[in-house]
Amino acid sequence: MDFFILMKSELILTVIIFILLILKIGEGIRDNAALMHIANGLLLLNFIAGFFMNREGALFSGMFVTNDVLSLEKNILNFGTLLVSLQAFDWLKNHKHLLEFYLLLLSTLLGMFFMISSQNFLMFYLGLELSAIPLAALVNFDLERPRSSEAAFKMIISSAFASAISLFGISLLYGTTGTLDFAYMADYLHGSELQLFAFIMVFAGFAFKLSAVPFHLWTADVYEGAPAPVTAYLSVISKAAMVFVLITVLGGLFRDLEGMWYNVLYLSIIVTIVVGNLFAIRQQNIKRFLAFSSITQVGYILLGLSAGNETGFSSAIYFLIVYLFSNLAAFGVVTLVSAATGKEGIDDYKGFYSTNPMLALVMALALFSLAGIPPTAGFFGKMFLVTAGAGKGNYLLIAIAALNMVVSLYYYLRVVKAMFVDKSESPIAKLEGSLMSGLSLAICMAGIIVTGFVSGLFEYIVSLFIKV
Amino acid sequence: MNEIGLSHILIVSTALFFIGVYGFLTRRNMITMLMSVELILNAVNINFVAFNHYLYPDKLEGIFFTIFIITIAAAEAAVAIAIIIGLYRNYKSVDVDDADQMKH
Amino acid sequence: MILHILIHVPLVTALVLLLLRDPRQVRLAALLGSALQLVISLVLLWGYRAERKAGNTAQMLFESMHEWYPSLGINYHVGVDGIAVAMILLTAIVVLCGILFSWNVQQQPKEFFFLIVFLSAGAYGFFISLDLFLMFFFLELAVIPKYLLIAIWGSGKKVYSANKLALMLMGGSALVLVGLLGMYYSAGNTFDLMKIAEAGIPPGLQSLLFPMIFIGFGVFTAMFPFHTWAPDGHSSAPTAASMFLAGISMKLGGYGCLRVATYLMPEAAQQYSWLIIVLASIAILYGAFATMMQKDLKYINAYSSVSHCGFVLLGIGMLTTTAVAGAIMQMVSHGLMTALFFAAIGMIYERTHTRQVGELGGLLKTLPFISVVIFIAGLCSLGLPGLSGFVAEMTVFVGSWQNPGAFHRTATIIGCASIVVTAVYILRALGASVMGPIRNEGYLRLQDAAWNEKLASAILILAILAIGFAPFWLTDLVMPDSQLIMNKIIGGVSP
Amino acid sequence: MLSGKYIALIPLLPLASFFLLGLFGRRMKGAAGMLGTASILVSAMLSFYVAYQYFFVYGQADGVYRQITALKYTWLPFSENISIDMGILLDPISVMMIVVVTFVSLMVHIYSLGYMKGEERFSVFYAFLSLFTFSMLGLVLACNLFQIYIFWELVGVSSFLLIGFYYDKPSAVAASKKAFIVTRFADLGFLIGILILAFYGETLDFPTLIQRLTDPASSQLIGITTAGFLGVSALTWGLVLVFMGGAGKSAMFPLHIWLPDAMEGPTPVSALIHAATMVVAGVFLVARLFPVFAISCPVALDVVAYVGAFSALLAALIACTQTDIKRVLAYSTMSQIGYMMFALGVSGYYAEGGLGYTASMFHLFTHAMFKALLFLGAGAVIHYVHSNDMLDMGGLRKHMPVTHITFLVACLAIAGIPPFAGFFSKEEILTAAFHSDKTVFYVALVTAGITSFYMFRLFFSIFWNKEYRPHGAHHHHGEAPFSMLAPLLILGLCSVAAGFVPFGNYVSADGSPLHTEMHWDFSMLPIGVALAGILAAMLMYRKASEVPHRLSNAMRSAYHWSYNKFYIDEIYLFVTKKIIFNLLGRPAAWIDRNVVDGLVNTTAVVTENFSEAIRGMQSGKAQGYAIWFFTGVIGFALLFIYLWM
Amino acid sequence: MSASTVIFYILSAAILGGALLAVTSRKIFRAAIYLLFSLLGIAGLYFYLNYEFIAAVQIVVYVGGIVVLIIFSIFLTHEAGADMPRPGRGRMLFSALAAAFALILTLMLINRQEFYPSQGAPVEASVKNIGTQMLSLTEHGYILPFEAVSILLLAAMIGCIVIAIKTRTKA
Repeated sequence: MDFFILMKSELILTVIIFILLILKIGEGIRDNAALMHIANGLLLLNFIAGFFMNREGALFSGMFVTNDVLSLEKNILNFGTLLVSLQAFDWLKNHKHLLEFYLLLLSTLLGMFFMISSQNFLMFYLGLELSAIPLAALVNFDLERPRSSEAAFKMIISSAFASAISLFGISLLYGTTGTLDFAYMADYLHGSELQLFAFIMVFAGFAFKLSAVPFHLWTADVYEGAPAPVTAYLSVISKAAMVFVLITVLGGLFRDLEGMWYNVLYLSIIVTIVVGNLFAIRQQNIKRFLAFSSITQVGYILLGLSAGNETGFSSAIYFLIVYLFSNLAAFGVVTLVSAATGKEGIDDYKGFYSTNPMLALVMALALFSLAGIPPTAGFFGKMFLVTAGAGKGNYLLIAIAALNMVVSLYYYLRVVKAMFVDKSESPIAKLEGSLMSGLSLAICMAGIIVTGFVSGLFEYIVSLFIKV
Repeated sequence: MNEIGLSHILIVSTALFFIGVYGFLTRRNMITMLMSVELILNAVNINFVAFNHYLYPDKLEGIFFTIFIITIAAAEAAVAIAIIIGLYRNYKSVDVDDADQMKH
Repeated sequence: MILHILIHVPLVTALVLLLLRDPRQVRLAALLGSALQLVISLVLLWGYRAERKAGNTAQMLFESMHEWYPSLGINYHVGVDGIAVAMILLTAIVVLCGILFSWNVQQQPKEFFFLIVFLSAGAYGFFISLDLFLMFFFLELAVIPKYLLIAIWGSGKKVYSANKLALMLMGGSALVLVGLLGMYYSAGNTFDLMKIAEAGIPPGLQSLLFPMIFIGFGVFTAMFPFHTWAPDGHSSAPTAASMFLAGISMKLGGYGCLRVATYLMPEAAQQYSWLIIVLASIAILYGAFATMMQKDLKYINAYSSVSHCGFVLLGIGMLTTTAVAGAIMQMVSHGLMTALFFAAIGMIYERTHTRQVGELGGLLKTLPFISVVIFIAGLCSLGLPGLSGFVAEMTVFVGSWQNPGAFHRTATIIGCASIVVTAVYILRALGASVMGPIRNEGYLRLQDAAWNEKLASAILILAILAIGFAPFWLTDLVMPDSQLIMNKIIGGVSP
Repeated sequence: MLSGKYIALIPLLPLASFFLLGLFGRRMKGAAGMLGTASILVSAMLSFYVAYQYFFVYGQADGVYRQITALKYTWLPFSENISIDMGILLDPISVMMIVVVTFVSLMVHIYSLGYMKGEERFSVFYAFLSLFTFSMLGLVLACNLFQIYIFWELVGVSSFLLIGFYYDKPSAVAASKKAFIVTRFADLGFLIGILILAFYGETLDFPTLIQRLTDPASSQLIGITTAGFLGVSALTWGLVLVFMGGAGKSAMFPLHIWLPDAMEGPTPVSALIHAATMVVAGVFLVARLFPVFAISCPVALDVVAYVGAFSALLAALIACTQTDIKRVLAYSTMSQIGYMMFALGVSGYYAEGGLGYTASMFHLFTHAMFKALLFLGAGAVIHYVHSNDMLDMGGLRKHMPVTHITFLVACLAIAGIPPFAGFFSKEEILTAAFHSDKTVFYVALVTAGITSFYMFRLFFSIFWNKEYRPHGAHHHHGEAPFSMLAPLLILGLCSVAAGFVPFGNYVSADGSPLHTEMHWDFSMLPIGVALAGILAAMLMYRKASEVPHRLSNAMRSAYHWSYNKFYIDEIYLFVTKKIIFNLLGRPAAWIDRNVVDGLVNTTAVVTENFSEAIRGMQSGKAQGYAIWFFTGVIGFALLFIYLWM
Repeated sequence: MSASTVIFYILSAAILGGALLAVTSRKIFRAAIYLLFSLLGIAGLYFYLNYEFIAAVQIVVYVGGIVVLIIFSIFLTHEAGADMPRPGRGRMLFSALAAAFALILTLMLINRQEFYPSQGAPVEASVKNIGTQMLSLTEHGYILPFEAVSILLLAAMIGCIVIAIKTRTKA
């Protein structure tokens, strides 16, 4: 019985996958919209179920662990996926491989669930690959577009390389500690040079998934080439999952190496924020632009993590929720525009406000939230991260991070300027989005506006951490 | 057979690992890059097996890890090759340097 | 309670604006909202004085506190002292007048008024916050509306100016942020201003954090050499935005310098006071000289604002009760005066479509009302007794002079000397644009101010006169609190 | 009764008039002038009443005129003991001044009813006049050093507004700016002086301040004399700087350059502000602090004396060659104020030693009458001729007999011919100088001669000399209307009568009556010098002749120096244009745009360039990415394993 | 030098030599064959270490699966015979140096590491043991990874099909 309760998210997800698989094989329903409603309904179900009967426990000798924080993390991912799925409505409603899309999407989600619940490098690795390999196929889902396959290739080859290198690190960790189980391994990690080297290799794998500089280079190309909803998924869900893992790993497995990993994070934060910003300021494609912006955001998330305490981890999770709303709102608009017109240049957004005021507002709010401008939730998120990060008393780091917010404001304002200030000969025509994407945007908006003012969410996360 | 120590095998695996890395970094054919990845993964496998064998024979964690790595390598290779072939249809090339429409 | 109303009225107004469609309704709603806000501010002033008269000696009145993010020590903690009341009153007046002056905005009026009202919410919030997080929240809240106001409704190289303004202000607030976090941890994980003040910050840390916070807020108040956003931003902004920017936004910085930097870090304030004085003196004189060479009326006022805000910093840097009170009075005075100045320039520009001093001339004949308004603003700027500028500047000077020693004396004399230079550039500008022969026959057909402009000008002029003629009520308001701040600074020094 | 409540009405009535006229004047049209005049009339009556009450009823205690603080409100508290108070301080000079101010102001108000008739901005003119009168009254009644400064600035701005009254004339605008800026510069000194005195005196209240700074035992006096800068005591600095403010307002060398230009204003204004009242504010200021000057700081008083004497001579020399009649009068004003200044400068404090003080105040009093008369007369002439230039005039005695006679009376008064008012006051001044400082005395004597020369040069050029030929076809009303003539007559009367007031009985340095007697033997010399001047002028200018021309050719360089006002304006122009603008303003503006702002922009450019520079990292080639990845791993490993642990 | 040592060196030579040639050969088909040798060598190494099952898996999956897949894809991309383009000289040099440096570094680190063998009784890696543990729910059971990997394989299959379908419709 424990088994069913503890693994309920994964089990429901698996069931969903199988329902969809049966639908696919049976070819019972041919209406894309109906299928999507079913999938969304099931995801919603899982999301709701995620709130009940959350218990702490371990299964399979620590290969699967769950507690309130992990349940929350899974719920966040599930919710994000639901939003992405809603946004994908317009893009997918005429797509031939709708169910395949969902199957792949949900398997990656399942992989992430396994990954964040794992207390064992084997399960972690499997979850990682389960979330990475189908994603590459998803990136290739705009089958007609060459860029989509180029992106998919870059993604799979880079991620294969990255995971191979971090596997080597894992093998060295195994060799030096004799176990794959985090709980035991932590006792044997004392920071011998080989262990540090192994840690760096493993960290590089994490950083690769997170798109931290200099392991980020695949990000922009893949984001640009992938279909917009997949990009959204990549930039939010898969990144969030990795952060969750990092929370577990840094706070648990590598706790004795904190002196080491703090320095690693320190350097990563600085180069990630700076390089992400420097690239973002000269992008012309909006997806690419959002890619670099999300790289910068990772820098800030790492800043929060670098605190290495409850505050840091809670603020990272909180920020991810905010980031999920903000980034998905931005990508929701991008998806709509690119599905309707195929336009993805920032300059194409000139005069957007005059034709699509609501969408422009959503986009602007989302960008402000990403930039950390009040009263959006992004402000709170970023403030908490920076506050947590300052706990180590490293003011240089905080100053660099804070000043880089200025640079990022510059490029967010570029887009805002294009939408609100610039005039265009041929602005994007009035868009008629579906109810589904409208719903997702509305949810995101509500999230952006409410999440900051209502302190309950953050306090809830903190309380969960304290409980765990 | 015990006169071959762990370190010998580690030397082999490490060398294999970096040969794979070298191949990955220099091979311009996508398929050969994939082959290099396989070499790297095999180096990891050797590591796991060797560590399991020499140091921690009381459990089979290394062995299992190896089995799973092999499985995943297969899946990964399959997807990668499918993508490469799709890419080839679009670009008429499997030279990795030709797939650079998106940059900067 | 009144503070809750104060902060919620603009927010509600902004929301209402979003719901309305007819531009007339929109502007009426904005006007009503801001007028209501002025009434509330006056009630606040009255209530504050009544409380003080009744013998309430608490540092902050109307305090109220709600937990917000307890785990991070962030609270919704508001309260006012006399300084804050003065600033709130200033804000209410300037915003109301700004809305009146923008009565005939043609382009996207709804958005325009929304942003103005939203901006004002930021300012009110900033002044009443007693929690540094809250304060920072409101500080940053105001940056983007400014950007949009300039970029959309501005003139000239508006995008460049808007960008520069937004980025420099953000840069300033970034520095502030670093400083705030340092204080947060030093005071034991609290952002509460009063608690931090109580806990005190170790002097070593202070000397690290103080420059950050002071420079950060200094950017807002256009402290040399971080002032260059001001000329471009002011001159590109639409009238109401210029008024707000120079009238209120720059005051956020001064207020922050005083309330956060100086008050919370007394030792560092003493340690760095020489630097503040040097920078302020440079700003005062250099801003004045730079103004002399400007040809555009808005640039003239913008640079003169740099010079005038130098007095604010000078007053703060001088660290005497009188000087600090003078700095606060200068904030209020400059806010009113510069708003009036920008309004007059805006009215002229609207009619003649030029702001170049050389192209104007003889406006007194064709636009007597507006000319008188700009004259009064100019005279206030050059510190004519009977208008607010004089009162404030003199308080700063007298306060500054209370410091013995050649260094402080020199700085004071530099400050005093600038009033001569001010007279030079103000009279040059007015002499060429308002007086003199008419240069353009077309100006003869111009329409003088409309009712809304007259009303708004009258309100501002009345406020200026109220301070100029009867400064004692303002002194009563701010002097005890500057005394309090100074007591902390002087008392905080270890012998 | 000397209740502050009604005394306060004296300044407040003009203020009310200013606001009324300023706000509603446009609609009142002609009634505006009547309103302004009425308010000042009431003020004047009150002043006379106050003067009566003070001098004859309440003012004296134990034979000494007291200082009475009739009213005092704290206006702007700075600190515990330093505050700006608004109040009324009555003492002989302030009472004397309110009489002078309201009286001359009343005359000018009446005069302007005719002179300014038909002006478009008639009501504005009266509003400004009222503002000025208010400010001037506030100044003389001030009970607080800072209060005086406040009204000091206000009279400055009224003067600015009135000089620039014809705002569409560029020369008027320039003159008004010049007047304001030059006096502002002087006020800078005043302000710093106030700061010094306030800091050491620990009060701004006049009676207290004077008491503290004259009592050798007071800690404040000890403090201010021991403190110093550049070897000069703080007291000297303070007083000299305060005097700098006075010198600016009173057009003393070298701050006099604004006064001649100020004649661009309407003539009644020149009469009121730039002859009778405002320009003597400097003298009044020194007189106000006279005890401190005289008792504690003779050095500063010497400065006053020499600056006054030099200005008197310089102005007289310049006046000889000017052709603009108002400018001649302006320089004469400067010269006469020089007299008042050095009279104060040579004076002592106690009893007989205080003759200079009394003389100075006396001269101030009489000068107000006859100089106002001169200006108003000149205004009548200008009104008639439509020109300021004496070359356009001549022979006007037939056209304007009343003006002619009153002008003559005024000229005799200023020349110091008995029994006209100027004789008595100048006589006292020369006596005081003679007993105190011979150099000053001789300078004053020479100046007296020159004075009578240029005044009669003026007189003859206007009313005698060649026959009047109106240029242009347009002609003309007869002599000025009654509203203009009446003030001329009244003032003419005063110019005769004022000299007979036993001034020393009422006004003296230490408050106790000072009995002055005429020393006819001594007076012979000045009278002779004055008569010589008149004679010279008569010879040269009574008839049109070649003499003046030949004389100016003969002394060409001296003539040029004088005609060009010793090139002081040019020096100022050089300083402002070349040094302030080109060496300070221009560089500041340039630095701001290019260096300070340049830094900001450079930050942006550098960021963008940097961004461009690292774009190669994102080559688009998967292998390149892998190389970065691998390098990153190795780099991190090296860094963190070996360098950073 | 015992036979076992000799065998080890032969195997090592096969592994490293095959790998080196596989990454340097300019003929892609030959490279695939060299890879095959290397992989076989590794299988041999597993045999050498008495892990017959792993060796079998290695041969079945790698040699029988992946290499065949690779060879197929080589044929599909029509480049079997042609010489592959040379990598850039700079890149080659840099990669070689970096790899060599990293190799030395790693070996040095491994050399300096002290390993602590566990003291527990060895478990035989027999097919039976592996099978039992693979499907066991209890301690040391690998049923969860097993299920996870099966979903992964399913997903990979679907992914391949989606991408492959496109090629079919195009062809």
